Amino acid sequence: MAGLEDLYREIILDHYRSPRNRGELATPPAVRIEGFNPLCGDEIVLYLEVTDGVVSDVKISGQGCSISQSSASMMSAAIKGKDVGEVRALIRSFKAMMSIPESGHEHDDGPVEEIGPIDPETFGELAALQGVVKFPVRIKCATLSWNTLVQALDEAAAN
Amino acid sequence: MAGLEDLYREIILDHYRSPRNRGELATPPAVRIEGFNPLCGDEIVLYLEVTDGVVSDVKISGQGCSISQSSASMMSAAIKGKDVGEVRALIRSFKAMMSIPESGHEHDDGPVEEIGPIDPETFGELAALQGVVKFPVRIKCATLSWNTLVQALDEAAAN
Amino acid sequence: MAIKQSEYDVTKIKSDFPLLDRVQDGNKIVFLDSAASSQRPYSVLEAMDDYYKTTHANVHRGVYAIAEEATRRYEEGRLAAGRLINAPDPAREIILTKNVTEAYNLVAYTWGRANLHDGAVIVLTESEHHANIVPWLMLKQERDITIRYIPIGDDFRLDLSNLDEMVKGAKFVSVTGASNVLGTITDLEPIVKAAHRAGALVMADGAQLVPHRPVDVQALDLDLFGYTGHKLLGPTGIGVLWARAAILEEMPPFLGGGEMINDVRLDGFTTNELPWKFEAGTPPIAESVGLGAAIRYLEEIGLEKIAAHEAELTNYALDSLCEHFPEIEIFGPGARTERRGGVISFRFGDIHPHDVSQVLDQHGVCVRAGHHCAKPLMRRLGVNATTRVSLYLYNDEHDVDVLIEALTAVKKMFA
Amino acid sequence: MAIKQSEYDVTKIKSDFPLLDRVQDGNKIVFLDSAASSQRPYSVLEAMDDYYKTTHANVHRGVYAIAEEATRRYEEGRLAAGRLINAPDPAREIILTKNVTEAYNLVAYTWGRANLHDGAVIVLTESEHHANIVPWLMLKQERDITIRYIPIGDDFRLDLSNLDEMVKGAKFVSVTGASNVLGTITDLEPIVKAAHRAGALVMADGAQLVPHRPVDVQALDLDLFGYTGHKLLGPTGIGVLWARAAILEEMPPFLGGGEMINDVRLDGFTTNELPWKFEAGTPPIAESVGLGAAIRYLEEIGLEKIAAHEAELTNYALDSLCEHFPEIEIFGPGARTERRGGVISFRFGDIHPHDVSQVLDQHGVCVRAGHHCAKPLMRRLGVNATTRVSLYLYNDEHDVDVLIEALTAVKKMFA
Ligand SMILES: Cc1ncc(COP(=O)(O)O)c(C=O)c1O
Ligand SMILES: Cc1ncc(COP(=O)(O)O)c(C=O)c1O
Repeated sequence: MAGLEDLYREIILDHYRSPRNRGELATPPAVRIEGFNPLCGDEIVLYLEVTDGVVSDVKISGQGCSISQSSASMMSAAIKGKDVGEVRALIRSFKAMMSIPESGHEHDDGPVEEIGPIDPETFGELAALQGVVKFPVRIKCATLSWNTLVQALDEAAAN
Repeated sequence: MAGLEDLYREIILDHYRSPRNRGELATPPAVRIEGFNPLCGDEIVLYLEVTDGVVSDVKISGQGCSISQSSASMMSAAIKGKDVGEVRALIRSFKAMMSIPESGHEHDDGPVEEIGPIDPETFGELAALQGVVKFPVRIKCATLSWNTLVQALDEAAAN
Repeated sequence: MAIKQSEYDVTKIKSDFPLLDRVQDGNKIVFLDSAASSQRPYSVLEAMDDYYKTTHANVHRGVYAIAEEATRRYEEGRLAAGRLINAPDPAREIILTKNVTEAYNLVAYTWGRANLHDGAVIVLTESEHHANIVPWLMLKQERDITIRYIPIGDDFRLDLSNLDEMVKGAKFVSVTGASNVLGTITDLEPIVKAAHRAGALVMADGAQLVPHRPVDVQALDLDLFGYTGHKLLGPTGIGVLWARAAILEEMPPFLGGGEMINDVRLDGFTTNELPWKFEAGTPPIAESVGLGAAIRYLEEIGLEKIAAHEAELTNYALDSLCEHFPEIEIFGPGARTERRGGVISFRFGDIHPHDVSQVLDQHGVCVRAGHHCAKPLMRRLGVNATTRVSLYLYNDEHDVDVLIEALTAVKKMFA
Repeated sequence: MAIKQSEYDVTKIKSDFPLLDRVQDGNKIVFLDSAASSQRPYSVLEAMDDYYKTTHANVHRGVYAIAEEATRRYEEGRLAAGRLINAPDPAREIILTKNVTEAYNLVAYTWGRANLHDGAVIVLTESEHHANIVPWLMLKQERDITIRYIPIGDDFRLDLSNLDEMVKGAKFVSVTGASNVLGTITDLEPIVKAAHRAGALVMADGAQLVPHRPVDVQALDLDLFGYTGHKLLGPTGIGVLWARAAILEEMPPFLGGGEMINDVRLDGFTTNELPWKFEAGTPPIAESVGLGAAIRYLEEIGLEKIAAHEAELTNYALDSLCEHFPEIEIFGPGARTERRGGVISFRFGDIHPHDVSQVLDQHGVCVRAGHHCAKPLMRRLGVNATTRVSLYLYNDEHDVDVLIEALTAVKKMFA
């Protein structure tokens, strides 16, 4: 069995205790998307502002467990100021780290694209979430904010 | 496990090989009732003529296994010439012998009225069917003609 | 604060359950999630094994000894399922389903579609499990029926003050016998009386009731009732529906196929007698054997004694939790109250139930975190999820003590 | 006439099945009723036992190790069930039901009620099991639909000469993959082609096919498919429905309750993702574990080899029966014909099948006597019942020899 220290890295607890980019943004210019984890009832509200192809601001509210909260917090820190292409690449890498194939079906046991060792350059603190993979029920917690981000990017692009 | 000799007494095989009262009767005066065992598809057609409260004639056609055929054959021999009251009493005794409580639900495992030792006076050859009880699936075979007889008596009474 | 109960030997009982012997990362398992699914004693596993090893054949039609014996064992499970709730005519009135969820769907699909037409009213409660809500919501998608929900009060109990008004004009009332979230046990008597006065049938959901105390459907004057095997030491794959024979006779069949028919022609069919009319296809044979063994195990210990043991242990747990953790908020009645079972749901400060449960697991303590298939109730309580501890016949004070220790660790971790 | 097949060790296989070791009245059991339900190898019983003893908890929501492990084992059974028939996306497309009868009812209740309106045409065959007739007859009671039946010819095979006419205008075609009475194996290819040309979906009933030979739903180009656990060395209480994801996505849900929902409010609900959308309530967890073990057992021996063994043994049995009993009338294709499985139904002079089966039992020989849940087919054959011998991977020539001896005794008894 995987140990708890794989899941609750210190940095995760830090983001949980002091979440970054907490709050709301005016809509418009921001888009507002709600994400929902039906298993545990966790909710996230993501405010995303894209200006000239760059994530100019992001805020998060809602409630959830330490994993979903810290994942959202780290995500917000990681994407702020990045251009949309980079953000989409990051989403792909993050999902690959969570062993979720591109099709998005999280319970597929089919072959997963080999991903190389996590690159701290790109991933930074997010690499700390790697341990979640050993706790399959929690993967949905970790990916909630990222799935919400995909929707927010799509909506921002559509506007 | 119960032995086959309990089931296939010589007298049963005799009735099976040479069934008594095989045939049809004109309706009216006789009533004609079909009986059906959904489990094995056995069919019996019973012709019953009641005159002045007495079973004046009975004939049986249809097809089935040795148990249903011989039970029908013995039944026909046992009831012919008897008055309806005696026949109804015989039906009750026969069903009791088959461990079927009066309510008629054959799968009830509830307490069954204690019946005394089978009386060869009343039962005659029918006592040979006692062994069927040890083969629960076959009880429906043995009782098919008797259930049909109940219907025939009711119909004859209604006419 | 020792629990003393003559003749109730919890150590012996515990040793009957192989899973409770499991050691995980150096910790013995402390299983406090029996409300989701209980564990099984050796005798249940052995009964099923013995069945498969000596007697398996398809039931009801075989003219050979093994098949007759298999039929007998299958039907014995049915009789035990009826005996446990004092059903008047178990051989005809007990329908074996795959779980109790199927049982309620059976009722909604057959009795419901035959009797609930546009304008009909049914009554449920705010504390129902999804199994007793969604089948009715599905019917509501097809027809213009009204569903009224008996609310829960601030004491977490059904608010029965307005009962006659609630059931007025209703054709069907279905209420949980015991909540799988709150630990409350429903006072069925006034509900049944009011419903019958209003001319409605009454069904009770016994999933959380039957495993824990004696139930008598005749004394309760119920019309329909369900419970599920895996929560009462039985196997997965089996549930129980009881209804009065007169109701079952009137109901159209549910699933079509082998066994439930009397005759089939290319253009129509006729149905079999009760109970087989509602059992299409090969039934859960080994599961019925296992269920029968589980019921025998419970009967041997005695459900009165189990209820008494659980009541004492629940008081101990409630006291311990409140004593050690002032921040705990329990969603349910307190210690030493009437009609209170061993299900304890709570909020642990602002630590999320997922995190609570995950850390408890590290100590070998198994509890449930989530909405417990009762989302409407969660909304009523104003939470997304709770942590739920549930106690059963094999739990003891030591289990509670380990829980308290482990919760202390949770608190430290997320402080 | 020895059966030689390299690497197929039937003695070893037989010894894997505890029930086949049973001695009854001095006779070793000769089990020739696997078409009704097969026996289970030790490995299946051990897998279920191990599950219950070490890992049982309710699945899908628990945030603790045992519950996660239980979920993993449950889902592994699903993946095995898909792998066995080469389903393209087992994790989403395999629905676990209680038996295959439930699977066909699921299709009739959901796809059927959503797509078959007054005037719709569906096509079945004269040789269907009740499980694939009654659900459609139930729909026909509600709606004005037409059911056409592909007839069987004098060779006991489906008469496909008029296929395009038969399927013209049909929306749904459902045919058995292998008859449980005749031993015929359906030539699915022309049926699927004709049905697809006509714009109909095609379902095949794999209950008697999957246990006996390799099946590939993609190669067969099927749309929906079902099979049942207990006929393939698995436990009772589990069946399998496969359908293309696109079809399942469109289908409304069937049973309502926990697990199949995404959200529930007092006035409505939304459904979960595939496959759980169709799995309400606590699923057959241990049964899925057992099914997975059964499939692994079959895969290890190899279904090609099992099919070859059964073909040789079927020829041996057909030859022996005809040689010893000139009065026998076999309802099905003869020896050494293509597309013929190990199910042998017959009339034994004018001795009633009940009597045949009862006397065989005295010799330890288990066969089935009756209508085999195929009453329309019985009418077509002009009989009320047949005696049915069915062969499986653990049967051998000696079993057939004992059968012949026992049939000789039957003849003597009723001469
Ligand atoms: C061809 C066929 N289809 C369907 C079934 C139904 O299987 P089950 O009773 O497991 O639902 C059977 C078995 O009885 C069968 O032989
Ligand atoms: C109160 C209540 N009703 C119904 C159910 C449904 O039981 P099952 O999942 O066995 O159908 C449960 C268990 O989850 C329950 O707690």
